Amino acid sequence: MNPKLSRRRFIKGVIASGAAATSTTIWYAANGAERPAGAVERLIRINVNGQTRSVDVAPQETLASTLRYKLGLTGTKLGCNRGECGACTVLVDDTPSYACSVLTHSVKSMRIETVEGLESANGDLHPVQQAFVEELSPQCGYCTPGQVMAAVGLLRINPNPTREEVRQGLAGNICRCGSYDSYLNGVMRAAQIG
Amino acid sequence: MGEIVRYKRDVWGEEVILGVSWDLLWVVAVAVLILLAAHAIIMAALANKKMDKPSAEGRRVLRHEVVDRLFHWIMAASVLVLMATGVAPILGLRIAWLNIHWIAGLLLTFVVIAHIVRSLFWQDFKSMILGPGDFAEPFDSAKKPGKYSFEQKGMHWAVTVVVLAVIATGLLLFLQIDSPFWDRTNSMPEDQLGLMFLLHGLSTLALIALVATHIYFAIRPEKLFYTRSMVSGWISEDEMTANHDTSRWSPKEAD
Amino acid sequence: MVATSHDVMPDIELYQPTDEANALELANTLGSDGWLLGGGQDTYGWLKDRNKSPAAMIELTQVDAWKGVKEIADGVEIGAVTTLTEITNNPLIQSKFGLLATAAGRVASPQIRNVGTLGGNVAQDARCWYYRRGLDCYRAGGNICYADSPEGLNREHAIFGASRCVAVSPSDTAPALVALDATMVVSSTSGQRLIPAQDFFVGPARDIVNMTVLNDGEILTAVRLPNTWANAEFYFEKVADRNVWDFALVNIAAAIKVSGGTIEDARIVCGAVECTPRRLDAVENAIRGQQRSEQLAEQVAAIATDGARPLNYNHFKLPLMQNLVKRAIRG
Amino acid sequence: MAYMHIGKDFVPPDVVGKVTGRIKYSEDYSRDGMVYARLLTSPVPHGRVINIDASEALAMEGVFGILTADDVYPDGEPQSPGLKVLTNEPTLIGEPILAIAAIDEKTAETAMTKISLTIERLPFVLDPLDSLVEGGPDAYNGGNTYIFREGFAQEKWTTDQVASFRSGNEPTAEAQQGWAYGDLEAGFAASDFIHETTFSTAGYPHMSMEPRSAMAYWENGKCYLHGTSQSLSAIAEPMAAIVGVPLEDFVFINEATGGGFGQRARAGSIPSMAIPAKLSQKINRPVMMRVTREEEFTIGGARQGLQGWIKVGFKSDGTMAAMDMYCISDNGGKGGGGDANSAAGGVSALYQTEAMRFRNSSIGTNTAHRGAQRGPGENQIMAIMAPIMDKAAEALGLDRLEIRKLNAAQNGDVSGSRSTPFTSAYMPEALEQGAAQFDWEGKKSRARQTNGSKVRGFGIGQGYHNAGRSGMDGIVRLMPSGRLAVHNGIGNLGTYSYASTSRAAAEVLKMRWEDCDVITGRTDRHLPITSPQDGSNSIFTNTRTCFGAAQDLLVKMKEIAAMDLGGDAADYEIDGSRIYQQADSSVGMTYAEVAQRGIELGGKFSGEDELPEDLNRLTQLSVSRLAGSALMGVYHDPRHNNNPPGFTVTFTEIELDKETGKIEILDLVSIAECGTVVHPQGLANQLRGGAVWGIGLSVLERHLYDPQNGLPASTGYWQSKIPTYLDTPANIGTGWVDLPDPENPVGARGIGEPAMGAVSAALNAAITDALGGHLFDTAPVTTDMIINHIAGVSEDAVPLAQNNFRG
Repeated sequence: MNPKLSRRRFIKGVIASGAAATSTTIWYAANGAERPAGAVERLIRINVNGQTRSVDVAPQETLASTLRYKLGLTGTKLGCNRGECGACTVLVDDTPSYACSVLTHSVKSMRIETVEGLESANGDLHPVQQAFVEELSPQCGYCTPGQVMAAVGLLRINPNPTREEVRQGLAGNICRCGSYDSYLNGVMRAAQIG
Repeated sequence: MGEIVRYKRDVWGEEVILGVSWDLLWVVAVAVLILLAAHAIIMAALANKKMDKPSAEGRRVLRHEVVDRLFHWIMAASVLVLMATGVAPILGLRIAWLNIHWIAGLLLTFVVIAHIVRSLFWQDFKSMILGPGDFAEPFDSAKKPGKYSFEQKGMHWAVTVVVLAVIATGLLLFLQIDSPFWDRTNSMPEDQLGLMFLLHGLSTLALIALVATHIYFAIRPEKLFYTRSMVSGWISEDEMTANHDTSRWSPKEAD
Repeated sequence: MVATSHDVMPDIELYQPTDEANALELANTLGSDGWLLGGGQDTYGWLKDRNKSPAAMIELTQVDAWKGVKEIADGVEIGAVTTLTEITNNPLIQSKFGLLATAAGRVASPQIRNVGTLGGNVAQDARCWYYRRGLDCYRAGGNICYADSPEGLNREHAIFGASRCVAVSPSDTAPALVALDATMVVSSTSGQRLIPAQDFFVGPARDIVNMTVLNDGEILTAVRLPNTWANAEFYFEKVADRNVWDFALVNIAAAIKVSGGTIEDARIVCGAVECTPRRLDAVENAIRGQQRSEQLAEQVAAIATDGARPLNYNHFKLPLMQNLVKRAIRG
Repeated sequence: MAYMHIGKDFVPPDVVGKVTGRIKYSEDYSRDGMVYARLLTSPVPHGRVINIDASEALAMEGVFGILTADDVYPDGEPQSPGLKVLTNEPTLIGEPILAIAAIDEKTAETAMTKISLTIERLPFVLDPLDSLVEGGPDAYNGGNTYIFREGFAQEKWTTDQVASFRSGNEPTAEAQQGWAYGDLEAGFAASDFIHETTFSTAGYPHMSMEPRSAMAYWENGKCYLHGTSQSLSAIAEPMAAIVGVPLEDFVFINEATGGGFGQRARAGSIPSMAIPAKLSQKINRPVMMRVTREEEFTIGGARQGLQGWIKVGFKSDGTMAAMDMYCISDNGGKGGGGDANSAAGGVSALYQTEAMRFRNSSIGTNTAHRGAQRGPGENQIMAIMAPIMDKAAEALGLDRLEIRKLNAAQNGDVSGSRSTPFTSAYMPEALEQGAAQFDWEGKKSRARQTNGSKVRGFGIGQGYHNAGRSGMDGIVRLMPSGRLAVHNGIGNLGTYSYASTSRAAAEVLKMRWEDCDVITGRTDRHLPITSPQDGSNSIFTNTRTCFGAAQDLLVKMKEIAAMDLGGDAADYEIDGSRIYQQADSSVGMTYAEVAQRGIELGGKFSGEDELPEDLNRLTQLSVSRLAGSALMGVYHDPRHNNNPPGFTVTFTEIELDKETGKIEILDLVSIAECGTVVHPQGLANQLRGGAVWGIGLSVLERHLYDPQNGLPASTGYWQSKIPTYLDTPANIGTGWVDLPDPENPVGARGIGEPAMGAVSAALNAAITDALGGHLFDTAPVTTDMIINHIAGVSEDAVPLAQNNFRG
């Protein structure tokens, strides 16, 4: 076998293999054929944390990208960008969702809430945040905004959960520091405060 | 029109051959259709100039022994099955083709081997040899062939080469899949594997063209008696003398 | 991709049809250039990795007609873009077809269930890591399988029905749908076809690049659950490495009709053992008319793995599958 | 001793930022004109870059430039192990070869595909034993191992030697390193129970939540680097050296770090942070380099996998008389790691083995680079050892708790190759406390009870790590406002030790915590040097420095008071806001006044001279920049004596389902023996987090490479099987012995790493228990292995394998 690998050839290979699969797979691109009208417009208005914001959003843009890079809401973290960790969890119409794995265009008519939108107008922490502080739930803190949002979402539909229900409800959020027990304590305390 | 060869990346991202471009299937199909249609039109135009068709009545001579006819039809059937099963997934037909394909392939392989052995030791092998003199045959209407015409020999040898190529590559590919006889090993490097697929594909395309041509001539009215002979074994003496040089082919009488 | 870990969504057009006709028209026009987007949980990874490159996405979740659960003459119809969370929590499904509610609730993680759809879950692509890594294997249109070889990492792969490709059906809801004898409603501009769930999935012998019989331009729009199996005795279990996110090592969905302790009829289906959900007809036949008991479970479990052909690392799936069959029959 | 702060919970200053999302990790920063870098990484497990042609990429609109190894190492790459910033000689798939900067990430990724890279492919190896066998491939250019001060070398065994090891026998080849103490032969001769086995433990990735993204820009000749690390000030000087900028012109900004677990402790383990710095310098724009999860996997390192052989002998009374251990350590693609040595040291410390021999050879593979990961070595080996302890107890008719108590470390005991005494040790107390809290006596009879397909198993685990260092510096400043500024150079990775150790200063000065500010987060806030925050050392090391600096401040305060108010310095007392004469408390001054006087007096009082000798360079720089701003306490910590241990004990009860191979942890209690407790919530968090990590080690986490082609298969959270909420118990019991250590001014020692080892040990023991005493001699023990064992299925898997399903 040729031990030398040319990257250009390699890229060509990518393209060639793509073309090769065209005839048989249901997806695959682009022979330049005319595409139907009606694709999404880039300039949209989205409702984030109660405010309506006008943003230029590419059709393929994920909500996490829009929040972090267009709106500067960096509380929403990218831990994996693949829906495998939960650090980017936000609420979409009260439902916890992975912002890395939702298109902004898909949620443009919905209410989006991020960790930045939880504090009350006078600066008081949300009960979940307050409880997480009191229980010292976070360790490194990188998963915390996601844990907070998942907990807020859970308490909205189940204000008095059992510990097991909290465990199930937060199951889509990884904490590599392993602070699960402390987060559970925090949510249970928040349910009392809230 | 697409390219002839399809490429893919191996695990290292290196470009290697994946196989033949199946766009060529359409190229071959169209080319064969055009050529055969052209032939048919020309033959039709020349039809009135042709001499009378030899009679099928009268004495019958044996052209193909029963075992050879059997071989032919088994080969024909397996080749058709192989082509159908091989092409089906390319056309997007969802059938479980692979097992049928390799079983037919094995059948073809055995029959081909048997045919080769038989032709070498029990048949008149010389009758199929394509000599330099044969090439004059099409241009000299006075010159008649022995048992097989120049076209028949040409077709036979072309099919021989292509079928052997298909079988050889096919057997190597067969080793790369699980079978009742072995578990696959993935031992062939990806670039060699791709080369095998390419050769298998190219010889398949050639075979498709040849088979189409073969069938076309087999059903042409003036050649139909040959086809009959592949079914029932005989041709009439009249047909023999009209098309063959009896000094070079003297078959025995048919039963 | 091998050399560079791509991580950003490349340029792709997006269509968001809101009515059925428009969506079908788009699917028809775009054909293989159009990627059907449900909840997107089996989409964005492919696209970010640049391992699949459709020209456009057609988002199906804005079509209201394809959402929700409703009662129909002979059962229940579930819109294909109904989320898994909705299915888990739907009272109608919980009461009549608890098997599906349970199965839907065991998919991936809460957030994925919140956006992931039933249609997306059953139509999702193979999870073989070689394939997902973007290698040009059989399933990607290539000419080799990297998983099925003496050294391949194939712990999570098939023990049945392999044909060159050894990927398994990754869905948790698919076995439940087959067990419930669901009908898949597939629409296109040229009309509708109704396909039994069992025939909706296709193995590599017949189609090595697709996991379902959907053709270009066709959309799975609804799933119908007939009353035949409503309120039967159900059993669903998923065994995975982790209890969140992971795909099943083996899962089982069973619907059993019992009368006076006797099994009148049963449908038992395993996932993650074959490229399609595997219906265990032989086991069903063996238990029909028998007393449901521990003894029966022990007797017939071995039948479940008749004809299994384990690879290098997945022998454990045989006893695991037998054990799950035992548990399903035991009840 | 009654403390004001030590042993009390408090709200660490950064926790509100964590729950509100306001605290910034490196990727959360931006800067005008910032461009985005992406990495082109090696497509092959072992190769040599022949040529890079980036002309087409560079011609693209929106592309600003590339950085290659030739830019970083103009004189050639150092021929040493360890991660390079960028490399032309990749030894693992995914190793960064070049970076490209563009207007956005999408453009950078597209530009990447237009770069023509020519690579010569070289033989690769994924399992140390495959490399060890004669004729086997070598992971590095120049061999399969690296010998300190000598360079790369080849270590080869005969085929028979490798085969013999693989089939379970003691390796016969000479090992690269080793130590021994006691009379091993006599120990085995005196043993009534001897267990001999080969074992393997998996290496697996750290997978911190925050990928190691970094952003850098240059301003007025200074390099500002927003990065991620476990060790804020310890990183500064070596990182400046990697970037190639003088320490005084380098500002490292790192308010928060999304997890470290060993791989962000030292500059050499995160050299990728230099990429945006170098690239920014080259193209004269701020550069953000977001690191993806897959890249974090590739360059984020992994625990060393061990393949080994052990023989342990116990006397009839249960004493561990002799232990012989031979390891092959997986050194990965870039070398690194001393897990085996620590493993042996850990066994010696925990079980007080009378005679011991340790041998090890470290062999490279073309897999993720290796280095410290939470309890490197100790935590793997405890998972192997705990079931052996139980087997010995069973064979000798002893209670499983008793055999551990019998061998437990106590005050006055020693451990390791040099028989180093412990500073203090209370393992029997920890075992007793754990047994009481768990109710071992009440529960143990339930062991192996079945309920349907489920069977109960119990396990006791013990963990250990050397947990304290010294020799670092402290800076505290009393401000004219009366507030105390505690300068603390510990990284902020979630232990809160940067804050909790600062409280030792408040303790000395009797100040309210509300009146104290922890100064940290970026080096231009002038931080003292501290040890890298690894090895569970921070609590011990930095309470010493903070305490010492505050003591220095207190001395100066008293001097000033005596100077201004008369009398002797020793006559003065403090109350947290005033310094006054013990005899007459009305004679005194406020802290604010003392601070003001200190500034006025200058000299040693405000840090201008009479500084301690041996101050680290960074501390000197910081002090010089702070000089004159406040009344300063500056301290250089002398070396401590002996070995401050961190000990843990875990008791667990599990239910193992024999039909599914799944285990459920019904109860788990972890007890810490780490001296005086400084911060209970923080300690509980370490015990809980350690438990989750221990579960990962014992039953889940893995490191997969395709043997056919070296491709990594476990690059994300999914495939590497990071434990989730539902794989871990809903309640983790915690407790602590809380007895002071004499070598620390507040009596504290560290705990982070042992918190994990005891759990991995307990869990493996519990699985063995549930399976009626079957030893897998491996970690992790996964679902499929349990099913196979119960069903009597054997797979064609190699028991000693590394980097696949068996290790």
